[in-house]
Amino acid sequence: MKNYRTKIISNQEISPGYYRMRILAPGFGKKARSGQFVMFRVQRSLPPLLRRPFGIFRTGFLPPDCDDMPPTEYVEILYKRVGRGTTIMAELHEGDRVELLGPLGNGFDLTSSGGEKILVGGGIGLVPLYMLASELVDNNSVRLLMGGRTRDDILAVTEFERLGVETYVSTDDGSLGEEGLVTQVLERKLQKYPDAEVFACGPMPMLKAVREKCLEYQAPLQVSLEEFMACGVGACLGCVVKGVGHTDETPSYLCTCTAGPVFKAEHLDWTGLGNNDSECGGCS
Amino acid sequence: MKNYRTKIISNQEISPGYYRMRILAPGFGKKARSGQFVMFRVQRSLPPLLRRPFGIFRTGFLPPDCDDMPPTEYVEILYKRVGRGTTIMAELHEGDRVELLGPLGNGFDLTSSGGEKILVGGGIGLVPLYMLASELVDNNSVRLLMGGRTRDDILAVTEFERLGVETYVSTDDGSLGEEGLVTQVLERKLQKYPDAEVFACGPMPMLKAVREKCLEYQAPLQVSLEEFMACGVGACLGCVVKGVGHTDETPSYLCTCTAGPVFKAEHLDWTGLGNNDSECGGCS
Amino acid sequence: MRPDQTTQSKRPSLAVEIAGIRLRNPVMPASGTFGYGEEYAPFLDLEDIGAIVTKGLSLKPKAGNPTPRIAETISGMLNAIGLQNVGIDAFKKHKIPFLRTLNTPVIANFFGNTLEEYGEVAERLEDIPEIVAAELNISCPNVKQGGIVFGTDPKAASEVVRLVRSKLSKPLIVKLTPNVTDITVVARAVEEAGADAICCINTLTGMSIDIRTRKPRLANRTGGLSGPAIRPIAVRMVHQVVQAVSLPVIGVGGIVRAMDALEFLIAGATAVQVGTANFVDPSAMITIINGIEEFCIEEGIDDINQLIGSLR
Amino acid sequence: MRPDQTTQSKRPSLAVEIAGIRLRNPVMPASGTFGYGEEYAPFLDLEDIGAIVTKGLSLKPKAGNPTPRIAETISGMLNAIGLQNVGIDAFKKHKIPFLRTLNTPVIANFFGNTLEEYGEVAERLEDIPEIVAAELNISCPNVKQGGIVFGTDPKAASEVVRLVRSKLSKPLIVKLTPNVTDITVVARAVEEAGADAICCINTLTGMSIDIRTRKPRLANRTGGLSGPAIRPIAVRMVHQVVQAVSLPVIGVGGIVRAMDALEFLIAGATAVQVGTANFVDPSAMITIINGIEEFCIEEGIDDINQLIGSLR
Ligand SMILES: Cc1cc2nc3c(=O)[nH]c(=O)nc-3n(C[C@H](O)[C@H](O)[C@H](O)COP(=O)(O)OP(=O)(O)OC[C@H]3O[C@@H](n4cnc5c(N)ncnc54)[C@H](O)[C@@H]3O)c2cc1C
Ligand SMILES: Cc1cc2nc3c(=O)[nH]c(=O)nc-3n(C[C@H](O)[C@H](O)[C@H](O)COP(=O)(O)OP(=O)(O)OC[C@H]3O[C@@H](n4cnc5c(N)ncnc54)[C@H](O)[C@@H]3O)c2cc1C
Ligand SMILES: Cc1cc2nc3c(=O)[nH]c(=O)nc-3n(C[C@H](O)[C@H](O)[C@H](O)COP(=O)(O)O)c2cc1C
Ligand SMILES: Cc1cc2nc3c(=O)[nH]c(=O)nc-3n(C[C@H](O)[C@H](O)[C@H](O)COP(=O)(O)O)c2cc1C
Ligand code: FES
Ligand code: FES
Repeated sequence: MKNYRTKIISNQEISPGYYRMRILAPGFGKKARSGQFVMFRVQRSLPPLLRRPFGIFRTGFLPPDCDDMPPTEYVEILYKRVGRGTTIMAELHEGDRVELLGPLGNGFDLTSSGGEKILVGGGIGLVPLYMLASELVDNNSVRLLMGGRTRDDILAVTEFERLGVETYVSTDDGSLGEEGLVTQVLERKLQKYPDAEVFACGPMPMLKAVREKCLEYQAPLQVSLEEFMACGVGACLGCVVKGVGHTDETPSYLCTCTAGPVFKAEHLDWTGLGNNDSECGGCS
Repeated sequence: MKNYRTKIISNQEISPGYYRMRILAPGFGKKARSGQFVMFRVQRSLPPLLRRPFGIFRTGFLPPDCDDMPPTEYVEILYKRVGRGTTIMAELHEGDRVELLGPLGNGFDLTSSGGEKILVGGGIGLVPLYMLASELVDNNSVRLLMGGRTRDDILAVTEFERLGVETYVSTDDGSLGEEGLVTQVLERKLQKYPDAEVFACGPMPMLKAVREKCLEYQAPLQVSLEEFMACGVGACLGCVVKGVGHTDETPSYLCTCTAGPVFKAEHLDWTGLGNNDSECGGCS
Repeated sequence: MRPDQTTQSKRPSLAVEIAGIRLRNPVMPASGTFGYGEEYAPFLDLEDIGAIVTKGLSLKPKAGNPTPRIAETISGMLNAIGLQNVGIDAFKKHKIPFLRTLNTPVIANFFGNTLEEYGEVAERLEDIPEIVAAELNISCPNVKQGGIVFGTDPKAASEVVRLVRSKLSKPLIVKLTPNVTDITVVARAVEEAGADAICCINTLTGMSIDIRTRKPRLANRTGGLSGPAIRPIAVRMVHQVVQAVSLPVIGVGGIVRAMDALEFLIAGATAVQVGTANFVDPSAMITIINGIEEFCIEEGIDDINQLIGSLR
Repeated sequence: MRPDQTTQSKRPSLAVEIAGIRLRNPVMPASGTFGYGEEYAPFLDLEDIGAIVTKGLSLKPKAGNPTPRIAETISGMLNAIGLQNVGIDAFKKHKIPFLRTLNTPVIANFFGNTLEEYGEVAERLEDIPEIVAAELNISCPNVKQGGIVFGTDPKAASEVVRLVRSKLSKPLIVKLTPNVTDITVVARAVEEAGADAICCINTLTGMSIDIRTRKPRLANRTGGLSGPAIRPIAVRMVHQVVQAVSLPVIGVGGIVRAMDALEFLIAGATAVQVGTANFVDPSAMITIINGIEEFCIEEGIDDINQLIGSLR
């Protein structure tokens, strides 16, 4: 956990409105676990004032520029251009100076024994699942169910396949894979693999539907959540979600940035989740 | 007078910390007179919030890219990197979108008959003098006395010479031309040409010294002033200077942006000038 | 000029009414940022905006403060112009002839150095037919009451509004200062005293120091903070005032884009004023009007009045 | 760690004293933006900053407000955390052990929901030896007096300070809200009531609306505006308070860079607090301390106290 004052290695649009950025980060990989995130900022750039949280897609090494040099370690994020900060990010280039705080938060809990693992991703929600998949593939049979509105929202599937992950794609408009919701596919898989463990990340309506299915089939579920964040380190208390058993009298608020972003479904108060329907982009 | 939403044609550092920017501006030249200025802003960029005022160095045409096209008209500014706005400007490139409000203000009064014209420029203060010189050279004998702290502050002298202007350079440290203040040279010239008319632009201490000399030798003087500006069009009343005869009881405030930036020396209250010793760069 | 609203049948109506004055759209300049209108005539069609609001006028010409009068701050600016203006008589003589040629309502912002002066200016405004409404700026120090600002004391505010009301039959808009503990108290006081509409907010008092010279950046030491930086405060106060009184409210403070103006309208403002943004972009108001119209089309709103006060 | 001050002989002294507490330098975090200190331990050496200021503590744990609790604004942010905190007992049990290991003064920010609660928290703070001073936040609604905020009413402010003073022998810093007509009135009231120092400013109340959903961006509807946007207002108020009282003043509001902190020191603040900037850059305070030192060297100042209040 550290503030990297560093540089961009590359920044490319990989699908309309979606970008992949590699950032120089020596020593990052050893510390990072799947499900963790970073707080990103363009160095010395205000506005936007606050850092933006992004999941860690993967960490890796580029071959050194010359034989005697060490390889270049990077962290890779995938992001969707939605508002002011990500619009500025989309215009950055190799060599631009950025800051990265991380790795932050609690990753996925991988202590359960091997077996069937079902990863459910919605749109940009697939980000934390790639590192998860790469950690799981050796001892588990891993499936990725990937959903999106259109084919443009389906990212990085071939990279999952390259890991040996079986992938199933569904889109709302049928422009890629099966037409319909990812939960349809999930239901079939849960019927087929009753002992499966589920890991999900995506928009709140999807997470709620996934949770319903997991309750129905009694499958353990871990979800990765997104909340507005100011600090990312548990100091501002801006990013809380309600824990299970929360009442006005006996409140239980959990910081998404430190207790999460990955939570076991049974630790959350699902009734309070996703009421935050603010659209952002308004602060520019 | 118009708001040009336009593009940068080129932007180069011409001396350490000094830049020359050409901006596409069809039809600008016909309207602009020497001594006028523009209010510049990077399009859609806040911050900095306010536009920045810059003198018009010259207007001109670039040859068309292809025979059948009209030539490209541009306005050229020279600027010094001093604070937040000019630092952002220094990083702009060809094609970047900018906005230009202008031509604004009152230019030099050229109605006096031909004869000896002495132009006194201090550092970046030479900007409005180039267009002035080009308007004067046909019917007058024009001399430029150019002062600066070091050789780096002496700009565009060869361009004046190419117009046929005799130039005299002095620097505080003697690194180029004569060592000492530009007013030394001015005194010699005023002795030699008792009927000369003087035009000056530069830092306030220089302008005050120039005015003293002109009073002494009874030479008519026009000066171009810099004041903080918000609107540039006479609406905010932020840029005023005191007119001659100003008292607390019978105040006379003149807008630098509309009554100036060029004033006849005798129209100003010189005691009030230059008390604004704020260094900027503090608003970033 | 903005494309004619009558040629396309589906365009939403942007017209609003404030204290009996009909505005073609709810966007007008904030006093002191648009001169007397003519300064901006080269840059936009003055018949496209909802109204023109003049620089603050006083009985006698006012010289204003020494310079520097302005300083840029982060996402804002400080000004201490000191209400320099030509005075009501010169305004009538030199500025009205131009304004008369326009088919746009003219609102005169005014102030006095004393209670009596407020009254006298109101009397003169009553006699200028081209002025459709008066906007009373009560952010000036009340000399008699030890320099406290009229607008920060509900009693003083009430007194000056009552006096002006007695001299003026035209619609009276009262412009409130945000430098108060509870703006609703002042709003209610001026409502009771006879105001027809409320405009808020004026600038927040601020200060900026040059660390090298160790002097304030403004000759007047403090000045009024305006611009995007203050918008959340302005939106809050407009919302509070809308709840507290039954008068129409004009929202002002940090509006730069259409979406900023829409925040105020949704919060309950019947119209908005654009101030500092005019300096940044002289056609800002036109862009904002067009953006409001687009938003209405996107949201299926055919009358802007449906949007006003629609906060959930 | 910052390079040792003793190794180079020419380094200026940055040490200041506030109400008898000696700080190695005048820079500390603003309450609520630095957790209980430990959250930021991975990012900076907590022994390099002047003091640690805790999140606001109350008698019982406090749950805070529903979410969303934060929204970004132009050059600022709105927060409506609702003073969520672990409560004074859990603080003593779980947070003090870590803080005890540090050679940095710990200031406890605290509040009560009622007058009595303020007193009770003060009593407990008196008993925690690791706490060198208490910072009293009087920006909470006074339930008994119809929800007006203690800090906006000089009488209520005076009353709560007097009570707390009677329970607390440690230095007492009182933190003022900027949402008042005249901050000097409240400052004088708390001075008379026994405060040892004043901290200002807390956040300005603001609101931001999502124009698509037409709902406020914060679940609590309004929130506190902080960050660079408010700095000119904070500098002005600090300057006013410094003139009005003879207590030391801690300046806070929008400090991001060393030059921002210097504005407050020149205006007369004996120390400064850094809030929102910690979120932007977790080592912001270190950069600021180094920048202040550099400035002193450049300006030939060998003791920061020479700079404090040097406004011309
Ligand atoms: C733990 C975590 C991991 C995330 N991982 C990714 C990722 O891998 N890829 C990706 O594209 N996005 C991810 N997001 C969402 C991403 O942070 C937002 O899309 C981004 O902050 C939007 O910034 P903006 O300035 O473009 O949008 P704006 O709407 O202009 O931002 C305004 C404010 O709202 C906040 N905000 C807006 N949308 C969100 C959101 N969905 N979640 C949290 N805060 C938001 C911003 O951070 C900012 O403070 C993640 C969010 C969290 C909390
Ligand atoms: C009529 C006129 C013509 C000018 N012509 C030129 C020119 O041709 N070339 C050139 O390099 N400079 C010129 N200047 C000065 C130029 O406007 C400032 O150097 C520039 O605004 C500094 O901006 P900044 O953001 O880099 O500095 P900052 O110090 O960060 O600016 C802060 C604020 O102060 C204002 N400001 C700072 N310095 C000046 C100044 N000297 N005059 C007026 N306002 C200032 C800025 O506009 C801004 O509002 C001219 C000024 C005026 C009034
Ligand atoms: C340079 C300047 C001059 C102003 N003069 C006046 C004035 O004469 N009368 C008045 O009521 N308000 C005056 N104001 C306040 C504005 O009308 C407006 O209330 C304030 O600037 C907030 O709006 P904004 O953030 O859009 O600028 C002035 C503001 C500025 C920036
Ligand atoms: C997220 C957040 C939480 C805060 N919590 C407290 C608090 O518990 N007690 C308090 O006195 N002030 C609190 N404040 C106010 C800050 O201490 C500070 O006064 C204010 O943010 C202005 O400083 P800044 O602009 O540097 O952030 C909080 C501010 C923020 C942004
Ligand atoms: S983001 Fe600040 S506590 Fe989680
Ligand atoms: S800059 Fe606004 S009046 Fe001159």
